[in-house]
Amino acid sequence: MTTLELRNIVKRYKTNTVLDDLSLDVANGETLVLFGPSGAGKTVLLRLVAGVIDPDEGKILIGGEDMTDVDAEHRGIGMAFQNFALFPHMSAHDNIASPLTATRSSADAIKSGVGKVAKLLKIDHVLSHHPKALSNGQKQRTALARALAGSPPLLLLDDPLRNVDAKLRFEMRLELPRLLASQGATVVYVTQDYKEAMALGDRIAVMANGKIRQIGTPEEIYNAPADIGIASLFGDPTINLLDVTPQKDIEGVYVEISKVRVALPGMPDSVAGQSCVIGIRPESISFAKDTAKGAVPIEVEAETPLNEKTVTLVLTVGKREVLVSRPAGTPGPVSGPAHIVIDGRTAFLFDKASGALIRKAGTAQQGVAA
Amino acid sequence: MHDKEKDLISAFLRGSVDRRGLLKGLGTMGITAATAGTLMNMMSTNAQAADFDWKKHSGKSLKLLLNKHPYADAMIANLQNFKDLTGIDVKYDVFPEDVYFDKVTAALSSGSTEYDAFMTGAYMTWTYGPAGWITDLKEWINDPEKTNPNYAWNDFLPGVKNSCAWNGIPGGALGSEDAKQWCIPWAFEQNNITYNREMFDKAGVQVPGNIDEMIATSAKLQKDIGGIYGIGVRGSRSWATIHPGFLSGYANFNQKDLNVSADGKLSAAMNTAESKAYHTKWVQMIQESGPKDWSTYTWYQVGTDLGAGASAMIFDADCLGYFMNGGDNKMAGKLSYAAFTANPEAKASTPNIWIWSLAMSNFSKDKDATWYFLQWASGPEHALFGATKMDFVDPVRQSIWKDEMFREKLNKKYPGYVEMFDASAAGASIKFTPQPLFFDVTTEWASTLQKMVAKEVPIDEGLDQLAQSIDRQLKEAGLG
Amino acid sequence: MLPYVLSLPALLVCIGILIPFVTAVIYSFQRYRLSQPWSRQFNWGENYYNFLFNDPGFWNTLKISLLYAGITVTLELLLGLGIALLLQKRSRVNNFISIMLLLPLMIAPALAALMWKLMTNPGFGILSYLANQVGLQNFRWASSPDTALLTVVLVDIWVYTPFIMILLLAGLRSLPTQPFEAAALDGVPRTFVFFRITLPMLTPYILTATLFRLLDSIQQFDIIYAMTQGGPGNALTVFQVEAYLNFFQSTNVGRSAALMVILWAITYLLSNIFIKNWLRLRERARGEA
Amino acid sequence: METTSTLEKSLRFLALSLVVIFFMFPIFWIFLMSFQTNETILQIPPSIVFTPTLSNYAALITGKLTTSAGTLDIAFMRNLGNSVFLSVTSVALSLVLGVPAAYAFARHKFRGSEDIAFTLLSFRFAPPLLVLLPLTQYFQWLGLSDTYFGLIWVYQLICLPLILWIVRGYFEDISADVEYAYRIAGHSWFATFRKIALPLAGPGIAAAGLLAFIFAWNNFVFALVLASADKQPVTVGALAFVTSSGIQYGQIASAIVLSVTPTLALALYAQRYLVEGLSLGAVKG
Repeated sequence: MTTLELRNIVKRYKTNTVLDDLSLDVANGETLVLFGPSGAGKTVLLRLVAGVIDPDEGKILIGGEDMTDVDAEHRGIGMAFQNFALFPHMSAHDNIASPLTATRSSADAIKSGVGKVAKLLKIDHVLSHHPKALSNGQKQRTALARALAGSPPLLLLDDPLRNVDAKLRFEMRLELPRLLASQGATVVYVTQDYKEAMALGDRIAVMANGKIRQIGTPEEIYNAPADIGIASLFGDPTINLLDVTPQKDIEGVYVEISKVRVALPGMPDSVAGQSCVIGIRPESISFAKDTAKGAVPIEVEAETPLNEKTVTLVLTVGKREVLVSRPAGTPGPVSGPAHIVIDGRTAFLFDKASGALIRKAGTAQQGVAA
Repeated sequence: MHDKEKDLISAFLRGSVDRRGLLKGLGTMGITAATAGTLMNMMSTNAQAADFDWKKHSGKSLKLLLNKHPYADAMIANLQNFKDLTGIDVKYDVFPEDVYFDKVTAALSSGSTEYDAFMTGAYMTWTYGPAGWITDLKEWINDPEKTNPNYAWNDFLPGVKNSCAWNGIPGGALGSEDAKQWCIPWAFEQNNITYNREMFDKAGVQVPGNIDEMIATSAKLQKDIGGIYGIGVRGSRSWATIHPGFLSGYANFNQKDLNVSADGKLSAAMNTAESKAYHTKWVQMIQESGPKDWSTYTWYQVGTDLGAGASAMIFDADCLGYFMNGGDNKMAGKLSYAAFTANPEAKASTPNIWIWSLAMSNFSKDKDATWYFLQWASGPEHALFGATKMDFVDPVRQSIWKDEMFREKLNKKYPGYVEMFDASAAGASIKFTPQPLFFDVTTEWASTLQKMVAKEVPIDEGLDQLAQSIDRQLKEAGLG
Repeated sequence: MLPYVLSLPALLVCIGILIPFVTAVIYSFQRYRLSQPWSRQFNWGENYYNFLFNDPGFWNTLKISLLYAGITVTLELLLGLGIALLLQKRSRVNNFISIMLLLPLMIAPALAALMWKLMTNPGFGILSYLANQVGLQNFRWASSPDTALLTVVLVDIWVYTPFIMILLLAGLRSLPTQPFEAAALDGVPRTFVFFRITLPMLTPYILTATLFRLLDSIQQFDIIYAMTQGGPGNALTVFQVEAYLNFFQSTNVGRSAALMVILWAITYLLSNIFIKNWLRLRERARGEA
Repeated sequence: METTSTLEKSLRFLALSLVVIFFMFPIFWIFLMSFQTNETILQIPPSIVFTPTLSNYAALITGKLTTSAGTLDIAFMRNLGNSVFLSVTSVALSLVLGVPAAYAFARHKFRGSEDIAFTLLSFRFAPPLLVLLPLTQYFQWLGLSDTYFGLIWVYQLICLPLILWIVRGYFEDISADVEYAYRIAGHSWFATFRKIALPLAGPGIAAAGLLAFIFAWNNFVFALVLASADKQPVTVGALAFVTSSGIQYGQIASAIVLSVTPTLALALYAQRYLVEGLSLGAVKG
């Protein structure tokens, strides 16, 4: 276990700034997920920490020690790559053993070390195979085993589940937290899959364009996305975003959707008249009778079952598309006109121009909006 | 060695017994000619040692640059005698003829001190001399301290000797008073006819007496024999095409390559009416009876074809014909030789010659010792050894040509060779004008001939263009 | 630091060669004939000036050199690609044939040319004999101005096509199989597959092979000199033949050096274009991967 | 792949046969000539019927050549030995120098790396003749003329760029992550180069080495100009059969056969690398 601190890291490729004055702290034993779209700079950040590329500016501290100019092999790091990066000319055993051979461990120590981690990852029966002869899942496990074999205090996992099939990914997503916990290492985990991020991360750092947009626990990020971009990255199906202009009356701030009033309790009065985007999670919308309070008339367009949910695409009167989600098995309209009710309490308002979240009055500043 | 034999050979070397007598005498003692040769060499070494301090440079070491050639082989075979005689150690590098002169140019132009002496042709000294790469040997030849009394410089054929001497002035006459002796002739080649006796008999033709007869005879041979061509001459895009038969015939019409004006300026001379007439005939001859792929022909193809019976005669180096009459050549023993006079009005043939010679590198670390080697290698004893025991044709010393054993050897196996030599030796010399652009002029000349034979350009026009281009280059080089 | 350390030894070795190169460039600006050492002097690029305005031979040399390189490289590329496609399938026989096809490359070009000269001799030559049998009675091979270029090109093709073949064969065999399987499943016509999938993927290989061939071909000497010495007439006086004759025979160092500096400039230009494209293509291929 | 029709199969077979005939016939003919004397080689018309003789090989191996002008000593076997020595050492040195440099260019895009790489290549297209005259002079001063060391140095002109540029392609094709993974596992830069990069680029290095070997083997102008007779390669040695008294085709043919044998053996041995090995890269993007 160790800590990781990044101080004002800048990395440029030619004129392109990939990491822009980025700072980050990872606590002892914490699993931090770096989440963001491709090109956000996650992988570059990970490689900077690993020491295979050097930052243009800034410092990298591991366990409080400045490691910026220390070579990769002396940083005490384990890393698993998205493409596995197995050594094609070595057997799985030798692949996994590579961190142990580096420390000149005895042959017995190597053998038992490899055996232990291989057993943990259930690949002890394919240790003599070369990567070519391994299935994708076995490759992925070998890569993980290699990263774990040296019991590194800091573990960097670069989207290790990206290149495996859905079933395997599902299995691993369940298995990984236990595995990581058993290692007791500090982990930085990169992914593009929000569910993975939610499932694995003690905290999630959301990256875009070389900056961290928001950092916080999974709940904080889900419930208070710092901007429209983050809001739409988390959640499946994705959040509904509609252009609105909030109004204000004595009951408080509200917006009108299809001429129906949707109250937004807790919103500051100042937003009235401002161009905004409202974000409504599909699960915050439910079908209702036309008589229900705040019922919005819609036309049901299509319905898709999605695992444990059923997602319905509906059109408002103004032909705006809205997704509605309900637990699978609950009844709902299949086609034709119907009505929905929107829960304004869980809706977000974003400033249209900047995309930033408009916070409810009195709520504490949560996380960091960089 | 028995004393009797010793006495006999000593007597021969003193000149009191002639060669025939020597051979007879040795024969009655049961000694074969081969042994006789060895004996004679040992004796002559002794004789040389008697009147001259051959050991003066004992313990020194020399290195030679040699062409892969029978002459070099003959010298190497006899080299132990030199080492014994002088106590000088001699090393040598032999390079294939195809690349030999490239090697020489590379070695000399870099000022390499590696080689003390090397084989060369006289034409090449027109570059090497002015470039300062080789030494004028006159000073050594004329110094009795350094040259043994038996060397007999005057024994060299004058035409050949003079062809190796030039005053270094572009256009200057070869062998003039102020000429420098750039190299010592070793053996030379006259360009004459070698022909296939069988084919000539079969076609019922005589050896041609002039260029017109040569055209007619070649054509008749080609027609009557079938499957062969009439006459072999070189045709590659190189100076080598110009200097053998072609220039020999050309000179016979008193034509020159370049004119030298009174103020020493050079200009092209190959576009005269006579020259054009000669070119016309030459080109006609190749078109009618030359090798089909003439334009790629150099010495070895000309020779190979004659030896393999693919051609009826050649107008080329006599020694090429000489070599084709032996070995595993199909036509070995069927070849004869004749001098050729291209001009019906000329009295005798005027062969241009190629001279294999020895030159001393200016970068030699010990020129006196090198001269010891040169005078030995070009001396009368080695010349006789080479001529009688090895294939040193054509020897450059008059005394060798008077040698009975040598003449007999030639007459037995090479019918007409001695007569051919006697008929043309007087007129044999280098017919080119010595000047530094020798290779530019001859290469372009050969290229023009190729165009004429391929009918790409008419003779008149081609020669005018050639003259014009050469004049331009001469001017550019500050010679014209 | 490290990369400099790694490439430095290689660089130093080559810089040793750069010094004579610079010396030669200086020569090219001199009036410099070894046989007239007294007239040696700096001449303000007169050698180059003469090429441009005084010397019809130079333009011929330029034309022939480019023509020769263009023809040989194009034909060798097409032929080499064709053979590589024929041998693409992995099998013992194909592997063996591809190695045996390298044989012409292993014979020194100068010696190979000597053998071709014999084989095309009108009397003893097997090729002339065979040509005769098929009715080419008067085919004169390298000795006629009409066919000299063709013949020398033929020998060049014989010697160097294997070089291109082996590079392209390796390239073809390393292409990923999926696109081809997919195309085959979809029933895409094979000419379309070839031009739209195979060729574009093979392009980096083609560029490298072509570059090395082009550089060698425009500098061809051995084959041409051994076959025809630049003749007949001036049919094959390419740069290297001219420069060689100027240097070793005429010992006109200035002109020889100037000729080769121009040759060097041409090759520099050509390879620059090629390498720019090569890098671009590599990058693009990397981006797609 | 789709099934091929009989017609296509026969067309392919025909095309391949033509290719093999075109490229192999001259080789076959040279091979036959190597067992003949000039007498049977120089027949009109040429004939395939002859009594084979081993005299050419005997002459080459014993060093005694009989011509119409007597017996010549030849140093063919020595030339052959020189060729082997020069080519092997030059390629070895090129590999030692070129492979790390190729790795540097492939892995580290440092300032000016492309320019340096291009400069190194440009030596390949400097006409050898251009540098030869000054080189002979400098070698003279440096005492490098007529040394194997000097020759091997100059041979780098042939071998180094070829190796550099082909091997570079292979290194670039190795995923950088594989090497990173090894370093992160705790291995030094050099261990990574040795244990990961070198083995993975091995086939490419072998193939580039073989091509460089062939080009070094075929060169002769450098040794000719810069060294004395005892250091000449087989390419110069074989020209000795173009003698002033005629050309010995039989011996040239057998010299070719002998001189090709080591290279062919090497190529057959490295066959897997040559036709498969290049497949990892050479030029791959």
